[in-house]
Amino acid sequence: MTASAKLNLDPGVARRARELAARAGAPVVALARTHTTVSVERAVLRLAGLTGADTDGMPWVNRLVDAVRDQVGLEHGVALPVWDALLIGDPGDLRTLAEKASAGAVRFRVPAAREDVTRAAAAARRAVGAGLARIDANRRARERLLERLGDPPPPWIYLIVATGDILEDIPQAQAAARAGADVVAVIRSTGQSLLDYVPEGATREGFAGTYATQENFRLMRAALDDVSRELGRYVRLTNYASGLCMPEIAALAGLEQLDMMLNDCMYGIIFRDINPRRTFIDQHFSRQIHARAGIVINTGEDNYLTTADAVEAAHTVVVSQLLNEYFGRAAGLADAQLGLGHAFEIDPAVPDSFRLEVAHAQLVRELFPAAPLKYMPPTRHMTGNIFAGYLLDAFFNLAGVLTGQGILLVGMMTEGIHTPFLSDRDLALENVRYVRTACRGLAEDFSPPPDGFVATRARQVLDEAVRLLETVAEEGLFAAIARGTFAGTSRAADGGKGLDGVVPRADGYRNPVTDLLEAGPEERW
Amino acid sequence: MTASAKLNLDPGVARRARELAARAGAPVVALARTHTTVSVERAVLRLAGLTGADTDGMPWVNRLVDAVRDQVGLEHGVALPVWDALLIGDPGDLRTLAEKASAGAVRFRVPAAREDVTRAAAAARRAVGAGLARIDANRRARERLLERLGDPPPPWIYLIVATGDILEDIPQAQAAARAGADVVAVIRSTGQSLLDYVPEGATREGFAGTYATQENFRLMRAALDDVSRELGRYVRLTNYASGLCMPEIAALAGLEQLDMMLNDCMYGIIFRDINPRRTFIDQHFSRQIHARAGIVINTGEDNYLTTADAVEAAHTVVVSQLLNEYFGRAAGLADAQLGLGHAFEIDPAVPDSFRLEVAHAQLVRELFPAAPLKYMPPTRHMTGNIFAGYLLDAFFNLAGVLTGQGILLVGMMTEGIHTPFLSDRDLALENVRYVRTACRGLAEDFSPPPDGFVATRARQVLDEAVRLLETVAEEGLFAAIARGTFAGTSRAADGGKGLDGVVPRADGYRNPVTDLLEAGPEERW
Amino acid sequence: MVTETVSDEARPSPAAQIREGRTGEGARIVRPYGDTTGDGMVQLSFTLPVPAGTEDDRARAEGAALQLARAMGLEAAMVVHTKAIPPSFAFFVVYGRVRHRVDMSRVTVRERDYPLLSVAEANLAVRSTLGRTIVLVGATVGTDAHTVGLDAILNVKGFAGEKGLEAYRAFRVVNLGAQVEAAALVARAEAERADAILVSQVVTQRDAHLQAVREVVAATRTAWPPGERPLLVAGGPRFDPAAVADLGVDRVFCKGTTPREVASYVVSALVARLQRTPS
Amino acid sequence: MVTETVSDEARPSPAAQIREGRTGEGARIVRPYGDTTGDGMVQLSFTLPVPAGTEDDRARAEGAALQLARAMGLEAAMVVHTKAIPPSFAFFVVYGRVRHRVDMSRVTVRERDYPLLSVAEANLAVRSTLGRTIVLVGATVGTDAHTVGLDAILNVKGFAGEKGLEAYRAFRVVNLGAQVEAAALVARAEAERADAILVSQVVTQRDAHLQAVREVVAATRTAWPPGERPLLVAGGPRFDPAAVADLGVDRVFCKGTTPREVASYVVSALVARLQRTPS
Ligand code: B12
Ligand code: B12
Ligand SMILES: Cc1ncc(COP(=O)(O)O)c(C=O)c1O
Ligand SMILES: Cc1ncc(COP(=O)(O)O)c(C=O)c1O
Repeated sequence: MTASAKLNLDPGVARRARELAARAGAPVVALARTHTTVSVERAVLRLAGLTGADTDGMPWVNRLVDAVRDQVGLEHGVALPVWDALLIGDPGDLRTLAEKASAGAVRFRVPAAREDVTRAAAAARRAVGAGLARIDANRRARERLLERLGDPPPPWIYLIVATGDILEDIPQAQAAARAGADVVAVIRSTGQSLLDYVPEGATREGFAGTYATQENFRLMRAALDDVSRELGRYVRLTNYASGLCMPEIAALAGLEQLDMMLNDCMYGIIFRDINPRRTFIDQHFSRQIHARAGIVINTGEDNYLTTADAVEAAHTVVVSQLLNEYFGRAAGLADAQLGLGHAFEIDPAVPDSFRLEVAHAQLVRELFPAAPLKYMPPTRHMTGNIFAGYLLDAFFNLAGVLTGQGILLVGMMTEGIHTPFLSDRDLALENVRYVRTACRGLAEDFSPPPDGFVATRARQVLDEAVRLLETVAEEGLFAAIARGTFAGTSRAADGGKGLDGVVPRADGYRNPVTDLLEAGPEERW
Repeated sequence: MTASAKLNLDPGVARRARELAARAGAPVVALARTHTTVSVERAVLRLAGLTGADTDGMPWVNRLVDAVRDQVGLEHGVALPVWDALLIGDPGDLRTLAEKASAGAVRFRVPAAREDVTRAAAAARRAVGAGLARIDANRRARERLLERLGDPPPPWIYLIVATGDILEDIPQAQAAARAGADVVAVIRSTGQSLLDYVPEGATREGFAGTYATQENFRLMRAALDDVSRELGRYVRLTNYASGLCMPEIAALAGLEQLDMMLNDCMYGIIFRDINPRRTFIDQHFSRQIHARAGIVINTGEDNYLTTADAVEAAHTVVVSQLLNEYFGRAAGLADAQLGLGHAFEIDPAVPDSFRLEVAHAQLVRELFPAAPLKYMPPTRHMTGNIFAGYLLDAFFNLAGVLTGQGILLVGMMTEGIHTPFLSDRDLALENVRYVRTACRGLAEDFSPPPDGFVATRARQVLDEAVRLLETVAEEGLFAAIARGTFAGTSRAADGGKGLDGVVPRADGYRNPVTDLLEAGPEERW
Repeated sequence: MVTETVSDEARPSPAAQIREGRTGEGARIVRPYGDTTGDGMVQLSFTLPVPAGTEDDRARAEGAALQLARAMGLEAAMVVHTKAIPPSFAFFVVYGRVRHRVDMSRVTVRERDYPLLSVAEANLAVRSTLGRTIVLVGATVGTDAHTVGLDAILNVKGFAGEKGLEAYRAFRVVNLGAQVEAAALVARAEAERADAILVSQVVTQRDAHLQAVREVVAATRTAWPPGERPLLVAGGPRFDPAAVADLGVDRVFCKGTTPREVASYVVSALVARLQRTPS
Repeated sequence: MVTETVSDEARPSPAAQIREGRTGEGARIVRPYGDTTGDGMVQLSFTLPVPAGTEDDRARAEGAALQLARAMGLEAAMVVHTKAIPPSFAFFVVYGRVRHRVDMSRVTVRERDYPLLSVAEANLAVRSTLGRTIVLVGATVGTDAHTVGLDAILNVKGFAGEKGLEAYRAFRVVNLGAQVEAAALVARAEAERADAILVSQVVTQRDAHLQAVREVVAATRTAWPPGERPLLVAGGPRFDPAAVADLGVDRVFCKGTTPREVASYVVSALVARLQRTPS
């Protein structure tokens, strides 16, 4: 995924941009390291193996965390009170404890005595260690498979399914894989991101997407395993670690061997009105899990261009990518796990629109040479004219090939109309396949002159990004978000949903998962 | 229409190719200068103003030429006997003479006495001079309009209409013009090329095209004049000077102010099985008319690639272009009148197909820098998949823009199905419009490395062309055609239709049209 | 060969020569047009859940496609493209002539039943008839998170060169954004004493938009006595304007709506209400 | 939210979990499939000869498009795209659900009624039953100039990896090329004592292909007494295989025909004739 430099970028400018991103991001990372959230704590329980839901469909992890919080608060984390209770109460498993606790039949305490703490912490570590072991095993299984089957050459073909019914999604995903998809993403139902719990079981009634549940993950991964065997190549599965349950979904993704997760540091804030603090804390934890699981994250800068103008706001994409890179690295993600997002969203009526797109795409390619960039297709300017849509998607594919993008989310000619039909996807793949075959190597002939239109535009966008980063570093990221810097949408630091799920860590806070994660994969329980 | 050189072609190789083409072509030009055909002679009468047909629909020009031929042969041309008869018989006009002659009521002779000859020749010259004057007037009218309205930037958008009914063609042509067509071509009915006469009147029942008749020409030019006025830009009209009546249709095109004519030196031979001698004689005369009328010819090399493989036979296109150039110049055409044809016909399943297309297109562009190349869209690999078709057409458009082609015949997504619907054409124009707007200037970024894939391929094709030309120059063009050199189709010099219409010129042969044409536009009657 | 001679006058406009009604201008009965008046040509594409991988399967699949085309009224239908989508689907492209005719006199177009007002006219009308500011409360309800359409109508910035409703002095706009529950929207409308409630819905899969609007309608029923609830307007790209009655709202706006249309409608409707109920 | 719990065993194949017939395998009644079994979604496009330049015209035009969609059996049809084509046409893209169902048991596929022979088998069959070379005369008749399809079947080079009929020892092929008049083809067939006449037709505008084939049929009627004329085979991309009887030929071949199919048919049909007429 290395790109030959064609734009004559000044390395000094890129360095300066990264320094500024670090200045803007550092206080946020500090915040994440000193706070926890209800979902982080539920993720701990999930990694310890607590599954299932009560008869109302409310997961036991929610019941248990709520019970702990009610009685002793979450400042010390959920692990100490829970494993303390398991050790001192009836010997029983987590599920029994959760059932009893939600019936009000358990008294929790934060163990105070050093040995009680040590005992509870050790038990907790053992418990979540099993979860991490499963994540590690999944990672190794994936790596072994990839070693044997090899990886497709970039750009990888990324397709979505979005029927709302896992049992319709499955044959569609398999059809997509057979038709050439390297990555299949199952889009989520509209409501899920604002649910403060992860639904259970296989689901068949989502709107414009299917719920992210552990069971759905399992079913789809198994279906793709079948088709991977059939095809002799490994088909990756993607879902969304996003919304109020970002940490838990990251954990479930690791447990069920998902391969990529949508996971942005600001998407929930801007597009779901989730509280900024909540989001930044959750994203940090979820990225630690992703790092361990070998999952490639996909960031969401493309979305900005659906509400802001793709030419005017081009530099905001770059600023956000630099922030996502900073936060990702801070959480332990390798550059090869940073599927930074961007998009082909310029109004096709704009003169030179294709050259502008290519300038932007090449800029991002050269700024992040080791990242498997995720390039998103036109959406905003897709109308009901399916022929025009098919055409625009072809030029998106061409821009992807010409600038060496890592992941190509395949555009649908019916983007302006409905979630994809089976045939839309098949036609979209034919489109990519033609472009990849006919134009492979065309990048060799693409040499924008150093002071030509393309290189000049790329440098201009980078300069604008640096100027914006200067302001953000100055005023702070929360202020910048409140000012509507991204996607033309402003969000206050204390507004939005889910702030009540944020808890400052007390001195004795213990999180066996972060403990193990930060110790690195070598240290075992 | 100048192209910056990107391929590092060796000018010596190009020079050698032209020398060889001249060697292969010279004997053919000599043949054309020493022979006439029934259609050449009929064209003389048409320029002298003889129109109309008898009650069977057989044009008077055919009746009169046949009568002359029956009585005195055509070795001396039709002009001397006809104007001699007009001068010595009842004073009457050509039409009356034709009527009488076809009733057997005229005795023709070839005037022998010097003064009879001079008188008849002068009268003939006066008569055809009026026709040439009308052609000149049309040419000036076009030039004046273009001076005032300007010319669109290349590539010009060239669209076909093909309903078979002139009254359906007209609104479709106007719709096409309004939607952005720079050139409209009226496709001919399947049967016409083998008719040894030009039908009369407005026609409404062609198959897959409309008959080329003087009246249809007039109606369509008037319709385009209307729409040109409406749009404030000059919309060009194209038809076919091809088949057994090539010379006459060329004359009618000049008389009705057509702007471009399909006119190839070998198309009729290969694709209509018309006799090679007949074709070469007719094409020479028709090109003399086109030269005078300021008409741009379109040659037909694209057709080869519908029967021969576009990669393997790429060099045959170049060979044919060099021959068309030689014959065109020999007939007085300026380089700016040489719309040399080529096409985007490589199987889209071939790896690198787009780069191969671009290599071919750029080669032709650099070999003929002053010619307004006519680039033809994919046809052969267009299937019933209209989406795939729309995509392939887009890449054709892109290749056109990237390599600076002069005329882009706009491809239809339904090429594999039916002659174009109104909506097919409209969608096709949207396709071109997007590519032209989005990618204008992209040629700046297109720099194939000197020893890269594209440049190497281009040089290879040119080398193959030179090698083939060596054989053709050696064996002679007639032998080469008989060997199946072009389009994988072999045609014998004495085979095919229309050989009986070829007549060697006698010593006293007079043709007032060629006399005037060869004297140049300065000399007037 | 049949030819038809048209008189050889000096270039008359060919338009004049085209038979009356050829291109359908003013025609009452029209048919689809491929390249000839009345040819009835249409293009179809669809997928059937049938395999088409083998020669036999493909033949059966195409037979099925033709059966469907026939049921839709196509004559001389041609399956011009068949693509097997493993394991057991097939995609088709079909061309053919439809028998059906369209009777233009039976096309009923909902004419705009309110005058289109300029910003100044709207402001004036409100001041002179209602004598106070109109309160508008808008939201994308349910789980739908799309706000661009709602904002296009409400935000000052507006849409298609027209200012949004916030820019009208006559309106006070409360824009609640997206993913608002129906109950919350109605509660806020009550609290703000809203004159009109504006609901946006963009996601339509499984008729999500209809369901969401119906929830708002139900919530208004409990909040206000019949006839007293605020004006209820729904908008989004895929509403059927004819569904107003069925949905239980006062008006529906579709794709391409501009702020001015909405402002004009709201003002006219509220003025009409005032005149109806002499409160 | 409705969820359905599927038992949590170690990764069973999801295919097994898909309800019988969901994807239509083995289903007797199928409907078009957009993204959900039975949703009936189809895509349509067509042009109507009506103006759509102004807002009002456009509304009327879309009403007309919907009327047509309804006539075709579409429910909840949406006009997703309208493009005015001046002066008085409009192009539409429409999506909707069709009511119609396809009954797979009513799909009649013409099964191949002759065995597919290899070159050697065909040669052997001819030698052993007829004991002589079969004479084939082929042409593209009328004004149609397309020869690629005819040559694909006849020339040695062949098509789709199969050799053409000239490559069979059992056949003597006379390929007359294109633009041959029906009478000339029949005259040549008589002169060559042809066993079969092969006619290619590619241009179909205004049913040119049908007309041309009918001319050949008529010419054979005058040339041979009933029952004695050579086998008559027509081919081209747009023939309807069901039209055999209507056209008066023995067999029709369509898009994608391979030489081997033609050879096999000709051999089988001629052998069958021989057995029928003990000449
Ligand atoms: C921008 C966009 C987004 C942005 C939204 C940003 C934002 N803040 O709004 C982002 C990227 C976040 C997004 C997310 C999703 N999107 Co979205 N998105 C689009 C997109 C590209 C453009 C929509 C748009 O902005 N149009 C422009 C506005 C101006 O038009 P409009 O909405 O039609 O509004 C006009 C009229 O309808 C009317 N109107 C609208 N509302 C109202 C209200 C009133 C009161 C009135 C009077 C008039 C009115 O006036 C407006 C001006 O004319 C479309 C595809 C497309 N090209 O249309 C998909 C699309 C709408 N999205 C879709 C989907 C499925 C989603 C997701 C659910 C996917 C997922 N599962 O993750 C998520 C949303 C999750 C959720 N909870 O809803 C689908 C909907 C499919 C369907 N028909 O059901 C579409 C069609 C894409 C597709 N083909 O799959 N999306
Ligand atoms: C190549 C081609 C040409 C070449 C032909 C060269 C040649 N020597 O044949 C050239 C460039 C000369 C040409 C000219 C024209 N063409 Co053309 N041409 C095509 C093209 C691109 C491909 C056709 C082809 O070769 N297909 C490949 C062969 C192998 O397939 P096939 O013909 O279907 O044959 C197979 C079967 O049908 C079957 N078969 C065919 N014949 C027979 C016979 C027998 C006995 C049997 C058993 C089987 C059989 O077996 C074959 C193998 O599977 C098509 C567009 C397309 N993509 O299809 C247009 C197309 C066929 N042409 C078309 C037209 C209109 C013309 C012109 C009339 C245009 C004009 N007015 O100038 C002229 C011809 C003038 C005339 N007098 O006919 C139209 C026909 C429209 C219609 N449906 O009526 C098409 C569809 C293009 C379009 N969309 O407008 N054409
Ligand atoms: C980065 C990112 N996260 C999440 C989502 C999905 O939204 P939701 O969280 O509402 O399912 C998207 C949608 O495109 C996205 O780009
Ligand atoms: C150079 C040339 N001449 C003529 C024709 C038309 O054929 P016909 O002469 O049969 O009308 C074509 C068709 O594409 C062509 O390319």
